[in-house]
Amino acid sequence: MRIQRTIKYEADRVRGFAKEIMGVSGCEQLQSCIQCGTCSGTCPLSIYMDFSPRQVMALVRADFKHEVLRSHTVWLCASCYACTVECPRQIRITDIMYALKQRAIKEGIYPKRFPIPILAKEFSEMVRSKGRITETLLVMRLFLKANWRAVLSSWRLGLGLIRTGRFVIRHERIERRAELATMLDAAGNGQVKPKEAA
Amino acid sequence: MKYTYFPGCSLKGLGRAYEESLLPVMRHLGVELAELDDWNCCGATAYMSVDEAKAGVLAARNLAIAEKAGPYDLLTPCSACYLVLNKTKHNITDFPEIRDTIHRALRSANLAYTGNTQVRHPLDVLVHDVGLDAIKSRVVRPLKGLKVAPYYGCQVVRPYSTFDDAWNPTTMDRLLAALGADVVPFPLKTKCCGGSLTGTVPEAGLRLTYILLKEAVRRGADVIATICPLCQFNLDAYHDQIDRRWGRTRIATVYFTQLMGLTFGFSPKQLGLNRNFVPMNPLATEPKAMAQRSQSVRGAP
Amino acid sequence: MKHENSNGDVRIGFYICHCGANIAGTVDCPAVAAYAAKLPGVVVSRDYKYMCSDPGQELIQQDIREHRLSRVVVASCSPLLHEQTFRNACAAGGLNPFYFQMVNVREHDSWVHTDRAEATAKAKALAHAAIRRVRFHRALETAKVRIHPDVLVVGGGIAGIHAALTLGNAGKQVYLVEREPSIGGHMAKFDKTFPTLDCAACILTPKMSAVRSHQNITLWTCSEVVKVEGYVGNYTVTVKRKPRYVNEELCVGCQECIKACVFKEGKFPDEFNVGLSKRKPIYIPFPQAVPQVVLIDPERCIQVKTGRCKQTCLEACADRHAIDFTQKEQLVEIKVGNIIVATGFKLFDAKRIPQYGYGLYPNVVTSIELERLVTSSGPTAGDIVLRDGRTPKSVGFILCVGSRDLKTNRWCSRTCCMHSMKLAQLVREHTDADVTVFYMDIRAPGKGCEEFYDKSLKEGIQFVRGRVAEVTDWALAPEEEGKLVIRVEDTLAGFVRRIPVDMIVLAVGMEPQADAQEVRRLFNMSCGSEGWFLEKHPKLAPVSTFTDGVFIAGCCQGPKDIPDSIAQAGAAAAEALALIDKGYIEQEPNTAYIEEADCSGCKSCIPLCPYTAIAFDEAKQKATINAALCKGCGTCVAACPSGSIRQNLFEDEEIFSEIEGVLSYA
Amino acid sequence: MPKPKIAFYWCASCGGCEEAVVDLAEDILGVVEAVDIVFWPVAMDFKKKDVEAMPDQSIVATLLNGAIRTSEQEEMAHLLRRKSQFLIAYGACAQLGGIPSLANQFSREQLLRYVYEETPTMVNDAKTRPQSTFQNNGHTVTLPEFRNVVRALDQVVGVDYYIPGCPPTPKITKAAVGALLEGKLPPKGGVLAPDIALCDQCPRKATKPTNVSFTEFKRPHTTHLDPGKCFLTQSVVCMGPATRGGCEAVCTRGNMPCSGCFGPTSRVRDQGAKMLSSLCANVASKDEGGISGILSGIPDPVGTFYRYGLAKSLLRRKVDLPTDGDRAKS
Amino acid sequence: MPDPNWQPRIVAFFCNWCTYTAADLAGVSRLKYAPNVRVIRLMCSGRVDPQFILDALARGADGVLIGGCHIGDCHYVEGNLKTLRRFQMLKRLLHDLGIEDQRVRLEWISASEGERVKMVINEMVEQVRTLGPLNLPKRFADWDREMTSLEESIREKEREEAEVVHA
Repeated sequence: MRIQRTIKYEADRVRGFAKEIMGVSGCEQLQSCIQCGTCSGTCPLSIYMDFSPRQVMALVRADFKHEVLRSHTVWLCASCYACTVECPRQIRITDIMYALKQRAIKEGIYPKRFPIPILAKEFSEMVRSKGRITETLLVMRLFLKANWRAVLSSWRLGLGLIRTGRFVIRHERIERRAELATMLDAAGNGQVKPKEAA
Repeated sequence: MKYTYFPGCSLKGLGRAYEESLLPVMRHLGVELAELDDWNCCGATAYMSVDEAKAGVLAARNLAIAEKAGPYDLLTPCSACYLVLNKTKHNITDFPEIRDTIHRALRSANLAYTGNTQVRHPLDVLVHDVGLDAIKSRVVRPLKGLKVAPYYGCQVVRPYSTFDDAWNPTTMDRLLAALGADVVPFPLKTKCCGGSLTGTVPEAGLRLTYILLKEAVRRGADVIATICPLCQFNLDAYHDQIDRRWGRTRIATVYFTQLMGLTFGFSPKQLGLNRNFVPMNPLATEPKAMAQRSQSVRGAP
Repeated sequence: MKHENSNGDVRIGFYICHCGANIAGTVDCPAVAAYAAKLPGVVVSRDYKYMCSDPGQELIQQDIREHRLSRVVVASCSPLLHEQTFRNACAAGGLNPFYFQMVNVREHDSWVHTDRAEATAKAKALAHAAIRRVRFHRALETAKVRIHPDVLVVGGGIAGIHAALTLGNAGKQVYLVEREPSIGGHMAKFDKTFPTLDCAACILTPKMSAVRSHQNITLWTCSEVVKVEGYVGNYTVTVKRKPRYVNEELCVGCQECIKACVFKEGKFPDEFNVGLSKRKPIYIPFPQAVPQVVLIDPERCIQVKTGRCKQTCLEACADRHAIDFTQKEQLVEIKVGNIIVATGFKLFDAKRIPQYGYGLYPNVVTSIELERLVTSSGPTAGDIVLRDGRTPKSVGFILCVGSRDLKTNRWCSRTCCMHSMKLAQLVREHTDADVTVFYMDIRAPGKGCEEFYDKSLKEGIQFVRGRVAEVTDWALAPEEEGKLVIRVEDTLAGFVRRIPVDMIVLAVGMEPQADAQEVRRLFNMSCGSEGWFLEKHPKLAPVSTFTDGVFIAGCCQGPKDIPDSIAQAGAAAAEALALIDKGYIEQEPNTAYIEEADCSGCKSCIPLCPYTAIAFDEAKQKATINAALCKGCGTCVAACPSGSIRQNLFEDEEIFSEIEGVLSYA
Repeated sequence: MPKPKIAFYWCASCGGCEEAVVDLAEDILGVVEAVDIVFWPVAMDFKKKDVEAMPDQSIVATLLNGAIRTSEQEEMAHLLRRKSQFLIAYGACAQLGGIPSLANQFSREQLLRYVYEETPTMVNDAKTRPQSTFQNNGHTVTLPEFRNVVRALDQVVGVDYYIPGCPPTPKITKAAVGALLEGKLPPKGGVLAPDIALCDQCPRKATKPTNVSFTEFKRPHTTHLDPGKCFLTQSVVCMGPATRGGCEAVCTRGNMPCSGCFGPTSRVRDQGAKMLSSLCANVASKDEGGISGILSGIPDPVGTFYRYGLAKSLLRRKVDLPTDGDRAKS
Repeated sequence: MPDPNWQPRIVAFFCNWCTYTAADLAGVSRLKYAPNVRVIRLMCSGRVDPQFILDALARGADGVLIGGCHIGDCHYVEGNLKTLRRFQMLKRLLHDLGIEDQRVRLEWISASEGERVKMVINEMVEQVRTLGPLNLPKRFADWDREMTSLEESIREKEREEAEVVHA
């Protein structure tokens, strides 16, 4: 058994991180979290998380940026919004999870085990170039990039899709792709700006 | 009754059976659907993880085009699309920074969105606009004796739904009852199916699917009715893996529109029922067999 | 303008209070004083740390004497807080107190603005307005109004009972009006009370009987106040007395009629036992009810509804003739000087949180239902049982149901922690069930409460810190089969748990009564945003309302436990007594008056007065105002088309000069 | 001892005030007897230069009627002010702006365009408008400047007394002249009429009950006016309660409601606001829709409440009108 | 040219029992709002004489806010109803006299609605800011300028005459 020191020092905090997250539109309510645990209790995936959603809220509020961005929790969020609806303080927990995912992807910090960030990136690239998603092609690319073994284990699923006529191999695309590209560029450089730039 | 129709990527791919059943059912009920011109990906969950602003722009482009198409509500069958489009609509009103970004992007393409177009789910439209009586009057082969577990999933009822309760929605229950089905009380009706985690983190995602399937079987359901293409896929496509991990829980999962189509007299094939991995009990799809079945149910002690 | 020049030369003293840093932190007080010093008429202008302190008031008195001040202006907090303080200081200095004007630079300025320059500019303008205005002030006298010594207490819960007894014991005549057929309120339903675990009935019943037998208390049950007119000292109240179809004077409470009723068994949900037992159409609310008089439920009684019953009850009552089917609703008018409103609270409806399965799973009960189960006089004679009769082996208490939740009620209901711990201890006492309490925070600040928490822990009650996400009946593990499963994050342990139990008790919170808004209107009170009746000041006037002579006590003002309710009831009674024993009340001299020579007798003002204070003098052909009836709203003043009605303290010139003053931007 | 010199002048008004002087009838002889009229353009042939030639303050009193709308009127007001010991605003127009000041709801440009181009009876294809100077047969002819704003007299020059009315009644005129001649004048700035509202003298006063509230408003031409009942009880707006008395209720005696020409009492700064306040407070309805329904019976609040007093009301004029009517938008 | 330093000036008439108390509550709750509103306390909104509103505007207010108890809650039974009735007509009158609707506002704010005081004041300040200055004293001066020019010319003429006499 490996024994680890778990104490946190002030230097472990990244000052301003909480403020930055709470500055994202819709996330300001985090200030009034009372750590009741409804989010974790209601979350269907909290049973797999290293930090429960409630703990993530506490970590964010205390500026423990590295701990949060390295945790599995944000990648296990399936966006079912149960926590957001149930929270007695009306904290938009799902949106906070999105804000954390965006930061993790931007900073390149995420657990290598989970291909979700890769999925997200592949997804956005496909949308950018084609305007639409062709799910089967997206999944293929994901498997190619992330996990060869998964392809092998999923071959039966693929065959099934082909059998039921659901395996699409031609890209779905929109006509005015240039228009869409202009719009995405006009939206700016990515992150929604926090309200108070520190 | 006329609506602009936003299929979303899934209904052209893995969820094509949803479209295949939705369109004839709506036409049969006299509802006119005009597919949105040059629609694009809604922005979806995956995109939000990368860039929420751009996801909003994607959604807003669709909303703007829909608004241009006329004063019709935007019919959005896919739960994820329904959520993202509604969320964007809310964000535009609630958050000035998001509004500014989106308006800037729309302007760059000479588009505009004033917030007039409403985003509606087919379930909402069928129950509230078309009405259960009108639907009932079209039923020629009621689902007598068929035990259906209504499964709504998460994103249609949370958190932006305007037409049903987030905890205990009942619209589909009432619709299925109008089709003559036995609606099984299904307390997991809004629990998460695992979403994309079934593919990316199967040990977690598939367990959620498994719990749903197991509970539906335990409650004696013959079939699960769903309103979301991803839910349908998860509940339908992973039985092999689930069987391997936790034991056999075979049950078919179909779109509620497919069940409607059956009662209206469409053939299973017309409704895309042939696309299922786990086929729906053939008894239920055969009118004659169904009649027998309902008799046997009645005769049961 | 008659009054414009009547005051001649005035010598104004101006004072601005720092209020520590409360004002001085945002407003540059010396700068305001310097500005005021230059305004016409100002002979003294000072800033001072605490004007309301004794030295502050002394400063004013000294200046009045030394500088022959004829007017005083103080810029400090809200006049609603300290106007009287400074008026008294003026009077002590030998100046008519109404030569004083107050400027609110705290609540309306320093506390609500952040920019020092802007806040200072605003303070200057407000000061300027007051300095202009005070020039027109006149010496006024306060009028005295006699106080009617009788008191109305509305609501017969523990707060109302205690207030009525306190006043009755002081020799005052009290009307206690209760809409239910018995007094006792929620407390009468409790088995024991925390933290002492003494029996609720044992301490409440004697008080209830005392009310009934008290010579100074008139008790009206089945009654509601429907109209309140008048003002402090002189209220006229109309009470609706609903028929109970039993003559209270004649009934001796033998209950033979109940036995004789054509319904052989109880058939209708018993309100007192929150539906856990059944009663007949003729019934007594509960064994200790006061008055000990049966009543007939007109919705259920065959005779009342159809007139075609055998009326076996009449026979049973025999020659006492207490049962009277001809009773009709009555309206009674009473005169009182003060009113104490103690209308209590309503329990949160647990069905509003469907996740907890109340109404869906029979063994999910509310705290008040468990309270009735555990009471020896209750429907199960004190046995805690599941719906199927079994004794539970495990019980979970979910706290904060309908409390501290923005989706339902945001406030803490204050008693649920202790109430649940009490019930948990009683469950342990009556059964050997495992008890787990699910809480967000344990709030046990009352006297003896922390000790009670400690006792609960020592008795082996489990405490899990986490707000329960849901209660389900679907099992994921063998031990969960046939049980109710609580899903919760054990936030102290740091993981999600599923805990199967036999019975779940929902500690439902308190809400304002459903008709709180109507009651508020009836008595001319305010409600806070949450719907509780609003006290005049949260600290300084906790049982007073904005209407003089109307006091509040108990849970209608906000959630509280029994000791606090009684304390408030006592305080409200004391406030009423203070007024009664003084015998009169001094009225703010802000009445309207008519300059007789100016009035053309157009009669436009007369229908506008809600107090019929304005009458038409046929002999003089002029309108006249009865100062004793005038409440000083000024509506007629604004309406007099020829400017012939004026208002003390709010003269036209005073307000016009204030307008000019606030628009001065220095 | 020389007789006191008196002057009369007529500015923006209908001429009724001049008529009112004549209405003194035989009493005018007494006046003429007692005074020396040095200037009265409507009746006697004196010229401006005659006045200019008089020493300052040589006229004891000038009774000036009419509002001030043109440069000429302003000039004469200034001249007469200089030459008179007492300048008396005679009649509603001089005192309050009068009916001419209802024009303060429109810009100069709107007025000129309407009068010279758009009036149905106007034939003016060339759209000619009065010019302040033009050449005629080698002569330069001048016309006074038409001002942007109509003003009461005291908004131009200092005024010593006011004689109210449209027109002032012979009785108050006589009383004022009498007081003047006898030197029994009140302090300067006063209105030479009783400081009590009209109802005091109205014969219908007794017919008004003490509980009048309005469920509708009618206009005089839409209803049969009962000659014996208070107009307000007949739902007809009567400005009497807000109007200074002294006229002996000539209108209400003639079965027409008071329209307010005597102006407010000394205790009121804005006659219209006060009447509005009194009238509306007594509207019967308790909901917004009902209230506005009842109030719709008063279609023109400015014309109703400020018929004679717009220039002297607190706002004086429609506030968003341009000052320079020729250049700015109308 | 609008003055860049211009700030809206708003005079408020609050009734003692509800809105003034609510403003006190806003203070006690340390809510922050725009400093442009100056409050005059009256016992009831029914005391608000329309003259006060016109006078405030004429003296330079850019807006006037009246606060009373909610309908049905008046401390004096129906004082606020009388205010409402007057206000309806006054709005029409002001409209006819060229004053924008948003400049004069009637709000019902109960003693417990401190938040609402803040919201209403901030909203009104912003609306009035959008409308720009009303500044009637300046407009009155502008209107009077055409007169003073005449006075000046008269004085000029007198001076000339005096000089002629001298000469």
